[in-house]
Amino acid sequence: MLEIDVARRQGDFSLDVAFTAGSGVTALFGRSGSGKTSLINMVAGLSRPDRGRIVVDGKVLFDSQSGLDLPPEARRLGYVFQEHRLFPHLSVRDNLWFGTKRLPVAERRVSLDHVVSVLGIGHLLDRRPTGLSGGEKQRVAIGRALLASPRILLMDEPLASLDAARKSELLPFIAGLSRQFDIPIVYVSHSMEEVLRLADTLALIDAGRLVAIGPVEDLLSSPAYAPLTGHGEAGSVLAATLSADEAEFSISTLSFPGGTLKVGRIASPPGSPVRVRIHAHDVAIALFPPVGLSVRNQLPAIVRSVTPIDSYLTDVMLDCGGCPLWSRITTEAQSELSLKPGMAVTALIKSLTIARGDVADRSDILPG
Amino acid sequence: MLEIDVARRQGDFSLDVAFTAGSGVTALFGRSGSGKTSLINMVAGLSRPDRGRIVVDGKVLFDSQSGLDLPPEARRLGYVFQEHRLFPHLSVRDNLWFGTKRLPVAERRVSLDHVVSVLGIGHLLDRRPTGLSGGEKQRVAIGRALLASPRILLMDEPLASLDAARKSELLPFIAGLSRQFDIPIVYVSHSMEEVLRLADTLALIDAGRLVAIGPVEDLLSSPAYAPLTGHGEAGSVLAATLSADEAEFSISTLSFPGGTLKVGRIASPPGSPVRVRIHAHDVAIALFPPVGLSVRNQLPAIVRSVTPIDSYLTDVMLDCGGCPLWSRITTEAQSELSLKPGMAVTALIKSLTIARGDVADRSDILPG
Amino acid sequence: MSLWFTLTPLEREALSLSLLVSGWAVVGSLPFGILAAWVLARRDFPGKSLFDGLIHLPLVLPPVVVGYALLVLFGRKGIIGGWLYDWFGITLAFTWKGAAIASAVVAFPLMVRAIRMALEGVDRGLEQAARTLGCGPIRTFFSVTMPLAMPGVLAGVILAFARSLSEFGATITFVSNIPGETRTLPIALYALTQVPGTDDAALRLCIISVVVAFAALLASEILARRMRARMEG
Amino acid sequence: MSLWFTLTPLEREALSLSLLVSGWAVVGSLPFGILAAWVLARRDFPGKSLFDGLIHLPLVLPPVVVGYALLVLFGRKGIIGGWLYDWFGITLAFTWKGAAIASAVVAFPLMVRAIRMALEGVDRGLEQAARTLGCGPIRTFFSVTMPLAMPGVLAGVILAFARSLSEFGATITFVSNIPGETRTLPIALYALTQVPGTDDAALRLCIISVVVAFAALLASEILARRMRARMEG
Amino acid sequence: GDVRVFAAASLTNALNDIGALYTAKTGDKMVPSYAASSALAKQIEQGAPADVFVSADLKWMDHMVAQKLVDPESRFNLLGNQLVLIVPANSTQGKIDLTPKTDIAALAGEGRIATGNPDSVPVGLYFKQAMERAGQWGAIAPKVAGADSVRAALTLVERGEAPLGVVYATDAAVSPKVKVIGVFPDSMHDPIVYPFALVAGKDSASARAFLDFVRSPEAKGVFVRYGFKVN
Ligand SMILES: Nc1ncnc2c1ncn2[C@@H]1O[C@H](COP(=O)(O)OP(=O)(O)OP(=O)(O)O)[C@@H](O)[C@H]1O
Ligand SMILES: Nc1ncnc2c1ncn2[C@@H]1O[C@H](COP(=O)(O)OP(=O)(O)OP(=O)(O)O)[C@@H](O)[C@H]1O
Ligand SMILES: [Mg+2]
Ligand SMILES: [Mg+2]
Repeated sequence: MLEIDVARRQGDFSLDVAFTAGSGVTALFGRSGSGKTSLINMVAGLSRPDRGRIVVDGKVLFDSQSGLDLPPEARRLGYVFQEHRLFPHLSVRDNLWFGTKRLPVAERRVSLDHVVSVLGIGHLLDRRPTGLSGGEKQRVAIGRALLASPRILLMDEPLASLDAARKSELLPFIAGLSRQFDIPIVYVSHSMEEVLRLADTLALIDAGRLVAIGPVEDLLSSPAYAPLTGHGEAGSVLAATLSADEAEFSISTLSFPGGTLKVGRIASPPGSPVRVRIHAHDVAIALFPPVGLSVRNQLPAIVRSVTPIDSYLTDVMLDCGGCPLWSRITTEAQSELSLKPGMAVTALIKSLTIARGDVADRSDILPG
Repeated sequence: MLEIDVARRQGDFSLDVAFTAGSGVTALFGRSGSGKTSLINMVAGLSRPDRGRIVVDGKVLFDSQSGLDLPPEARRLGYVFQEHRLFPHLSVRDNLWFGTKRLPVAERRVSLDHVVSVLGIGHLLDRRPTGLSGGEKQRVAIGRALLASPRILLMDEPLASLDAARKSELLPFIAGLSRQFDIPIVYVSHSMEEVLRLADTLALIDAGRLVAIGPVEDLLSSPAYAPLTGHGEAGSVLAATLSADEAEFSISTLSFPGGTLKVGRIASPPGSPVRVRIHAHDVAIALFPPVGLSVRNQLPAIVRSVTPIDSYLTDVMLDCGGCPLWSRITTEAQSELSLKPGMAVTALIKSLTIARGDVADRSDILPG
Repeated sequence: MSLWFTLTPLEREALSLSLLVSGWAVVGSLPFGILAAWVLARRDFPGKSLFDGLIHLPLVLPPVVVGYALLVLFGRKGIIGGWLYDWFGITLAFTWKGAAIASAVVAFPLMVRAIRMALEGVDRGLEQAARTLGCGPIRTFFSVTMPLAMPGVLAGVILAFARSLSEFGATITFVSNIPGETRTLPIALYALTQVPGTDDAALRLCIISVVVAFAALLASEILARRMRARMEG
Repeated sequence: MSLWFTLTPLEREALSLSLLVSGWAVVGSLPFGILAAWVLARRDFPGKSLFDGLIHLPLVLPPVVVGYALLVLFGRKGIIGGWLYDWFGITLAFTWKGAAIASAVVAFPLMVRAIRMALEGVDRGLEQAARTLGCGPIRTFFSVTMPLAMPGVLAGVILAFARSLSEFGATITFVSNIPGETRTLPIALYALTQVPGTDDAALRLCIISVVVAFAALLASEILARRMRARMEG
Repeated sequence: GDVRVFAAASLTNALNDIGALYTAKTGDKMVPSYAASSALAKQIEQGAPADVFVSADLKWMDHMVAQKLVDPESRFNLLGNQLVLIVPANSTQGKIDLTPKTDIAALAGEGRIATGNPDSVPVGLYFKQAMERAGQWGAIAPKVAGADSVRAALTLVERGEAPLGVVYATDAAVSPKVKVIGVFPDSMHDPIVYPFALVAGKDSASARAFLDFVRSPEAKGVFVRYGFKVN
């Protein structure tokens, strides 16, 4: 649980944001200069709100009314800074150890070896930060924050300078961390893929104000926020259950009220809850169920609404057994198909367009 | 023209790379710590190769044999550093002006106003860099390098900390710059989207060695480099020509030897050369031409090869009028369709899966 | 070592006394120097300029005046000196301890300024990082700020040591010129210059001072270089 | 101003002479100080330690010795002084110019050390950035390195000025005590301390020195603060 | 017991020799402290552990007597010195007969007259007194370079910075680089004396014994050897 209600002026810029986020990962998403870093600096105790209140898991960190302002070190947080801030006088190993060594052994919840191997920084341990590459520094900074076994983790674009391969290794690790130890994470990112993969709650910030906050599913399914979340990113997020596992083809079948979806194999027991993001532009619509098609997911659906966006794009909202499923087609296709609310159609979704990053195994947090 | 042939040891890391790249944008792509920054530092003259030769547009910048080593200021280059390096004692305006003001007016090819408006930093001009947000700093750094009207531009992950919206504004600007003024750009990036959008030549670097270099089309179309370019990124890149423009639906039709492709409207005259990247996972295969489908692009094709990757994925190489078109389907779909080389099929590509970023208008560089 | 034995007993006495006095002057004032530098670099309070001025006082006033001031304060009849004597039986005036205090006071502004500059150069972002990692302000100071400011602290120490080695005016005024107790190198040198025909002996003392200072300087440079190299390794 | 008129003529003379001498000492030695600091901070060459040692010499040796050395070098019969006199008709001995040189020499190590520390603190990455933007090394120095090192240069200047204000030993040895020419505040002060029963007059001179130094210090603090604020704006 | 002697710095060599003789004779040690008379006086005022005070001029001793810091009964003037006019050894200036009429300002020409600071250093004070009595001070004063000790003044002449200097005979005698061109008649100034006295409250047998020893022929011999006049 994270309760934030803060206001602060800095120069011409004023920030005034209030929200409550559940445990798990809260993503802060917003344009450059919208105030994301300023906000988490206040949570960390590095800058002082002009007024407000910050509560993490019932513990009040800051309250301008009672005058309470815990210093950063009493907040037990891990902060991965936008500019890494490694200690130049310490080796990589000592940087990593910095937060751990002061902790009683009983409170150390993350092991050095594990972090080092996930981050792939074993060969750097005896180096000093100065000679490291940009991405190497960033990885060490992530490790340092994790190893402090924090009660809340603040991450400011931690993966921005990492390559795709490293990113896809780190994302599940960070997600797992939050779940395993029940650490709330506030995660600043520009990448929808990361947000989808990690976040439970999405907070959209613009020009120092909170535009919307809510479950990732809701916000990303709503075209209203598309200008903020990124135009090409409109889509639906479905909550599904892992129903079967076709080992032969490494395919997992997910069931949701609208039918079943086949996606790349998820190594979780059947019955696990799963979140699937389906990009609207990946959903094709067929008037008749097609045959002889490589497309695995063919879902019967009813057209609920047809919204032309412009001369090029048209958004179609389908109803798959009660779940909204957005499809984005060209206006030209719509002129040919003449879709109307109430029509029965088939939604086509290639299994492979549901990238691994779009399927989040959430069995650790949601009760099975 | 950029000729690089350099070797250098730093600590345990040794770099030895030689390649020649045409004018236009050369992307350096490689994992964190593979030596990308080290390489462009040598081009910039900030670190000295142990041996080698660097030539830009016929001008020798460094040659260990003749002992030539031009100092950075004589190389006339623009460098956007990975860590921005703005001058803290100067206002944003003076930072931007820093490289320009020493140039004779005749050599100033980029105007301050233009750069400022594209980068959206007009409201920051009188600020000092210290208070800027991460993305704001990065934008100023880009502007500063551009305004020096360099003969070669080195960019080290310049867009890493920018949001998607800003990125899609900047990419065409940078691409245009290179074309308009014929400035070679060496562009370090982790993002395939950026590489595709910008790069003519792609250089893949791994552990200090050049793995491959070639036109972006070739390297990205080859699954051999998929482990380096990113697994989810396999696909084809087609060279096409803009043939018609359906203004009513804001759709452009591209023709290539395999047929026509409909994509979002490109504002270029008919006949312009265009590059289209088609992700393998966005290509579905139908045994019979389907009807009543929203999918716009239905291309007749011949199966050339079927390569099972693992129990989940199978890559199918299609031949569309002589152009290779990769399709990635699930192994399960393959077991149902039983595709074999020589079979005639229909390739289905949703117009909208060809994102704007995947279509690069290249009319400025390639002769129409 | 062989050098040592070519020295006259007077030279040996003055040299070891100088090392003792300068060493203690530096070591003893270092904690206060660090504290004062930290206060000046990081705190803002009314009267800060006054405090800064007070610290610079020994630099601004001729050493003889500083010596008189010390005599008045720390002499056996002085405000502090009398109290020290009555309660602890400590006598500073006319002992090497007093010479160390005189040196320390005169060198203090130099030490503080160097350390202060070093502290001001330490990236606050790194201190913030340490705070978020669970270090309180004091721990942060010792585990991040100080190590990063170390080259500057070293510079302060070496400046103070060099200044101590040459300290004469305040010392002779405060603790006089007492062989074996307060006759350090510069005081012995002064004594020599006050009587005719001692140019050679004076020159020897000069050379001894210079050699000691060079050695200290060299050691500090090597240390500083090693520290810098470690940060770049 | 009203303060000025409450001063005795002797005090006024000593004060304006001190300001003249210290001002010139600082201004004249600043370019050399910056140069020496830059060489020490950025160059590596054989004999660097020796060079560093030479610069520290005036700090290590008692001022009287420094004064004597100046006499030998810059006196009318001295190596440099003789040459200056023969070629330019410049006499340093017994003039305020000589006093300025004595002050400059004695304050030089302090100035160099402060500037050197400031230069060492300047981020090389920023210099590299300036180079890629077309600035040669010298331009880079003046447009990036120096502005960033400015607070440290200011510290060096103020240290040197304060030290000059108190300079006595080298000055009196080199240029003697000549009313209206070389009788600066510390020299006037010293003369007073040598005569019984002049404590009040001596105290007045002390206070004048302190006030001047405080004013300079305050001005430098305000300037430094403004510089820092500008970088954070 | 040991005797702590606070003495003017110009007596360093002579008193050291005498101290050695004293120790040889009595087994007691003489612990000296040589500094400017002014510094020593202030130190004694602040409780310095001195048994004997030897000043280079009368003023500081008078001051001490007035402050009741020395035992006036024990005070005596032992040593004397002479004021001499010196020039660099290579100077062409020949010996002159110094009288109050001698035009010293003219002798200096464009140059300066190096001596102790006429307001504070004894040698300068004596010189000033002599010139005042001769009515010449007005012409001389602008030419005086006031050093902070006799030795410093001597150096200025040795190095040829000043063409003329006024120092004590004892100092001039030791330097080969200067020559004495004239001796100021004693009548032109107060007698140059070095007063000795017991520090008040430090009246010990050994201190008195030392003061007696200083006046012994043995000690006087040492002083003479260093060029002092002994009363
Ligand atoms: N001074 C040095 N001593 C030892 N190793 C060094 C030094 N400088 C760089 N390296 C190593 O060289 C390798 C290449 O570094 P470089 O900065 O070029 O990587 P990069 O490809 O830019 O990575 P990134 O994408 O993370 O920025 C890294 O492994 C780095 O640790
Ligand atoms: N000291 C300051 N004075 C004036 N404005 C400031 C100051 N500090 C920050 N700002 C402004 O506050 C705004 C928010 O900054 P912040 O660093 O929180 O942005 P951000 O959302 O983290 O952006 P980015 O994604 O680029 O890192 C920016 O416009 C920045 O310029
Ligand atoms: Mg930020
Ligand atoms: Mg890099």
